[in-house]
Amino acid sequence: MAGLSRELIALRVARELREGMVVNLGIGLPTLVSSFLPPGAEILLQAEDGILGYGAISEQDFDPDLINAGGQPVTLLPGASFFDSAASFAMIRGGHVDVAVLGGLEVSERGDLANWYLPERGGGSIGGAMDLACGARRVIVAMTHTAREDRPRIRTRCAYPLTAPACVDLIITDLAVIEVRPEGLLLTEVAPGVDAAFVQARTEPELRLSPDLREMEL
Amino acid sequence: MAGLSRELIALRVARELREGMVVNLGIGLPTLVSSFLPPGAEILLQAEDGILGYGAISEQDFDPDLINAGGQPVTLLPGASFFDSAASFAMIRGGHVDVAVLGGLEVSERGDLANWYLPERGGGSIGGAMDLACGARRVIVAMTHTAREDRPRIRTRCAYPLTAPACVDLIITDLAVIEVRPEGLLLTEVAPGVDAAFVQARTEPELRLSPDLREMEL
Amino acid sequence: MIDKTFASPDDALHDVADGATIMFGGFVSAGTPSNLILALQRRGTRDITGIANNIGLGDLLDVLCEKRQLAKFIATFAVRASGARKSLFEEQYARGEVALELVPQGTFVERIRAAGAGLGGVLTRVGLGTMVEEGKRTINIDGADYLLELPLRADFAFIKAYRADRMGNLAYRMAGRNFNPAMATAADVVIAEVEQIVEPGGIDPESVGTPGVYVDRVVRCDPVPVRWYG
Amino acid sequence: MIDKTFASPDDALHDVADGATIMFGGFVSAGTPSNLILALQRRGTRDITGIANNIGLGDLLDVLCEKRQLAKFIATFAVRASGARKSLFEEQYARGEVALELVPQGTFVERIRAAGAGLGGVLTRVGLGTMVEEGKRTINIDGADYLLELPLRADFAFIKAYRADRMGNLAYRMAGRNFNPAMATAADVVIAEVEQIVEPGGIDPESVGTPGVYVDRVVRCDPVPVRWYG
Repeated sequence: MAGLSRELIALRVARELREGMVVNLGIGLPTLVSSFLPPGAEILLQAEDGILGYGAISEQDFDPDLINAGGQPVTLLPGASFFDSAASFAMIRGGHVDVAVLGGLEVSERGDLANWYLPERGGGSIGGAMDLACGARRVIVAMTHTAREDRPRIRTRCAYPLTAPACVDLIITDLAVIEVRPEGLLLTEVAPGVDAAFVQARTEPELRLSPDLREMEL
Repeated sequence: MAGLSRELIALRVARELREGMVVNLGIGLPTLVSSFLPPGAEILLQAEDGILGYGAISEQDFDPDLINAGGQPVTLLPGASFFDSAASFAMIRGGHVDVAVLGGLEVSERGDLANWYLPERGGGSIGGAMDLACGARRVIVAMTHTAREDRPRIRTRCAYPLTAPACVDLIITDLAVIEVRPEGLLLTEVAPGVDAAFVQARTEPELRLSPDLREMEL
Repeated sequence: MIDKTFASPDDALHDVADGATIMFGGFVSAGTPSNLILALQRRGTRDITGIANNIGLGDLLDVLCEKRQLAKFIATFAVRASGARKSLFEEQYARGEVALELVPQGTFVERIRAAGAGLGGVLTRVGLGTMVEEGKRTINIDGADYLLELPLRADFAFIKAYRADRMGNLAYRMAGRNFNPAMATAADVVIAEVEQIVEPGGIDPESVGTPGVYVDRVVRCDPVPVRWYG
Repeated sequence: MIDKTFASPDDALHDVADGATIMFGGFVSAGTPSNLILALQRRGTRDITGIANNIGLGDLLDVLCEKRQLAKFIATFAVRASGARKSLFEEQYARGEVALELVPQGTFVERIRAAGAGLGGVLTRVGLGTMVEEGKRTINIDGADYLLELPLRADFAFIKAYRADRMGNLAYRMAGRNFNPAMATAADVVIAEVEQIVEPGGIDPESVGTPGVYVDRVVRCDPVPVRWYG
């Protein structure tokens, strides 16, 4: 089957990150990005529970007071800091986080994001998703391109309840990299073995093709 | 001349304070209260610049980072803490300061306070006075009973710009102790050598006399 | 002498009555007042309105569902979109036995802070254009809309810190801060579970995370072991 | 490698242009960025809108009046009701040469915090029924009026901390915190004067008062001696 693994999606997301950036990684797929950060670059990972500058997920020692927002034990890098939730969300809401990488259920062509509530299960939780979607300077959604039965997750309008309207800047899926532009969605990269028509067939709104359309470098 | 010295006013104010109370002392006369705290009682002095639990004013070593809100060097007591201005005023505005002792230019019969602006000099500054007047659970005004030429400071209405309306609970002057009650001003104590008529003659609104009216114990 | 220490969690909860609104500090496993939660379960208090970031995610709060002590919960994370496992809370919520108000996490803590800081409310863009805006006032400033979010207070706050003194000063440890400092400012009675009690001065004044003025009761407990919530 | 250190205050101020809005941390003598203020005086920048708790009270800011660098000041304490001494600022204000906006101190820091925290405004009762309410919107909630106070931002914030690392993490000392942490969140360019620079990790993560994300430039300076402002 065509398309990137979750790990390769995370790797492609990591390519968007540069030294000095403050980055928040959402629960689930985005968490994997921490394993693919450019080596040697000082990128500051922010966790909603009040850490700036955490490092790898720690598989060994579990300290209940040293976890990321998904509850996973993490390590600390030199220059890390702790703060309370009011300060953490002042940082997020106030535009001091450069990049939020969020999971997605649906993204609309104008960049609306739905990622917190599954009506068919009657369940969902907000957590920090709305604050991150509104507050981060750049929002990258990392998700599989389609849901079950090839149902497109990139929609003309989201059917699911929104996390925030018009908040997404970049969509990175197992099939493609798509920028959300004022004039619509721009397909800039396709996964190896996939072409634009294949991506379009699995995307509800029309994609414009970048003049620089290319295969993802992984 | 009848009436208490500034130090004796401060002493009488200090009698209002009990163990465990959090107390903010305004600039000027109220600052003197710190010299008359009941010995052995743990009273927590709060300074707007971000200290809870400071002690005596230090005449010797001057550390520019260890000052009260008037800029005077202070000492620390065991159990003190430091915090920033946002936290300091959250404490004040949020009702966590038990008593604020403020200076006054005028107090009205319904407890309006004017203490920040002198129109005849065209000058004045707010500082933390409005926050303290609004936020402290109990506001004690410590001032001389009259201004120059025996002009009453306790007025039917304040002529000077207000610090906050209906905020004063107790007025302690060189002549008297007066409670601000919903039904008006209640004279509860007079200074040694002073009687109710003497106080009333120097007070604009009518004072009701407490059935327990007595001479101040100093 | 100010002395806010209590002998046991059960003593510290002596006046928590049915129908109480209770805030619980903690973020998943970090800074969670587990001993106070277990004491609340033992006490059997009913019709509780709980306020916490999360329930049923490595936080022990789910034990309050065992005997249906919760009437309502205000949280940011309580029901999972994925159905991998179900907490007791999720089951009771699905059956309509407990009410749930979901709040964005930043709005949640800001509402608590507003209550503690004596603010009448705060304006935020978070939640605009979503289900969160339902029933809320919108205020327009210079052409931009904001939601008016109101203060959130409680009768009690159960919080967790690492160290305390008898005056109620608290020091936190790492990500154990989270909602604890804000909740300490926003409840009528604040009860802190700590691992150590030291003499006043034993906490560096620079390191006090919650000044004693906010804390009513302090109780020393061994931490309840928790597993990685993975 | 992230390196935010600058060689001198003058270097750190290289792009401060005429007409800039500048916040200055500090409360009287505590936590005042004196070296940055002196560098701003040397630079001769004009038409400045200054934002600081106080001016002319043991804070060195009065030097900016020597060559009339200030067009406007936003402060809580700037003009004394008593006329014992007069600062240059007071003299220029009395002559109408500089504008002044006085703000209650708690509202002042809350407006700065709101700007840094991405809030559209906050509601407070402080200032109701006083001159402070003039020109402001009043919002009624359940029968109680509140003033709507709007965020306060700046182009630059000049702040003072005790210790920094090259990543911009700051640790404060005693009452030197005051407005510095809030101002660090609310300006486009944040310049911190510190007494020590250490390697990353040299500040305990528990003791970071301002995380490096907020700080753009760090410059080590010997503190300017100040006298007791009595």
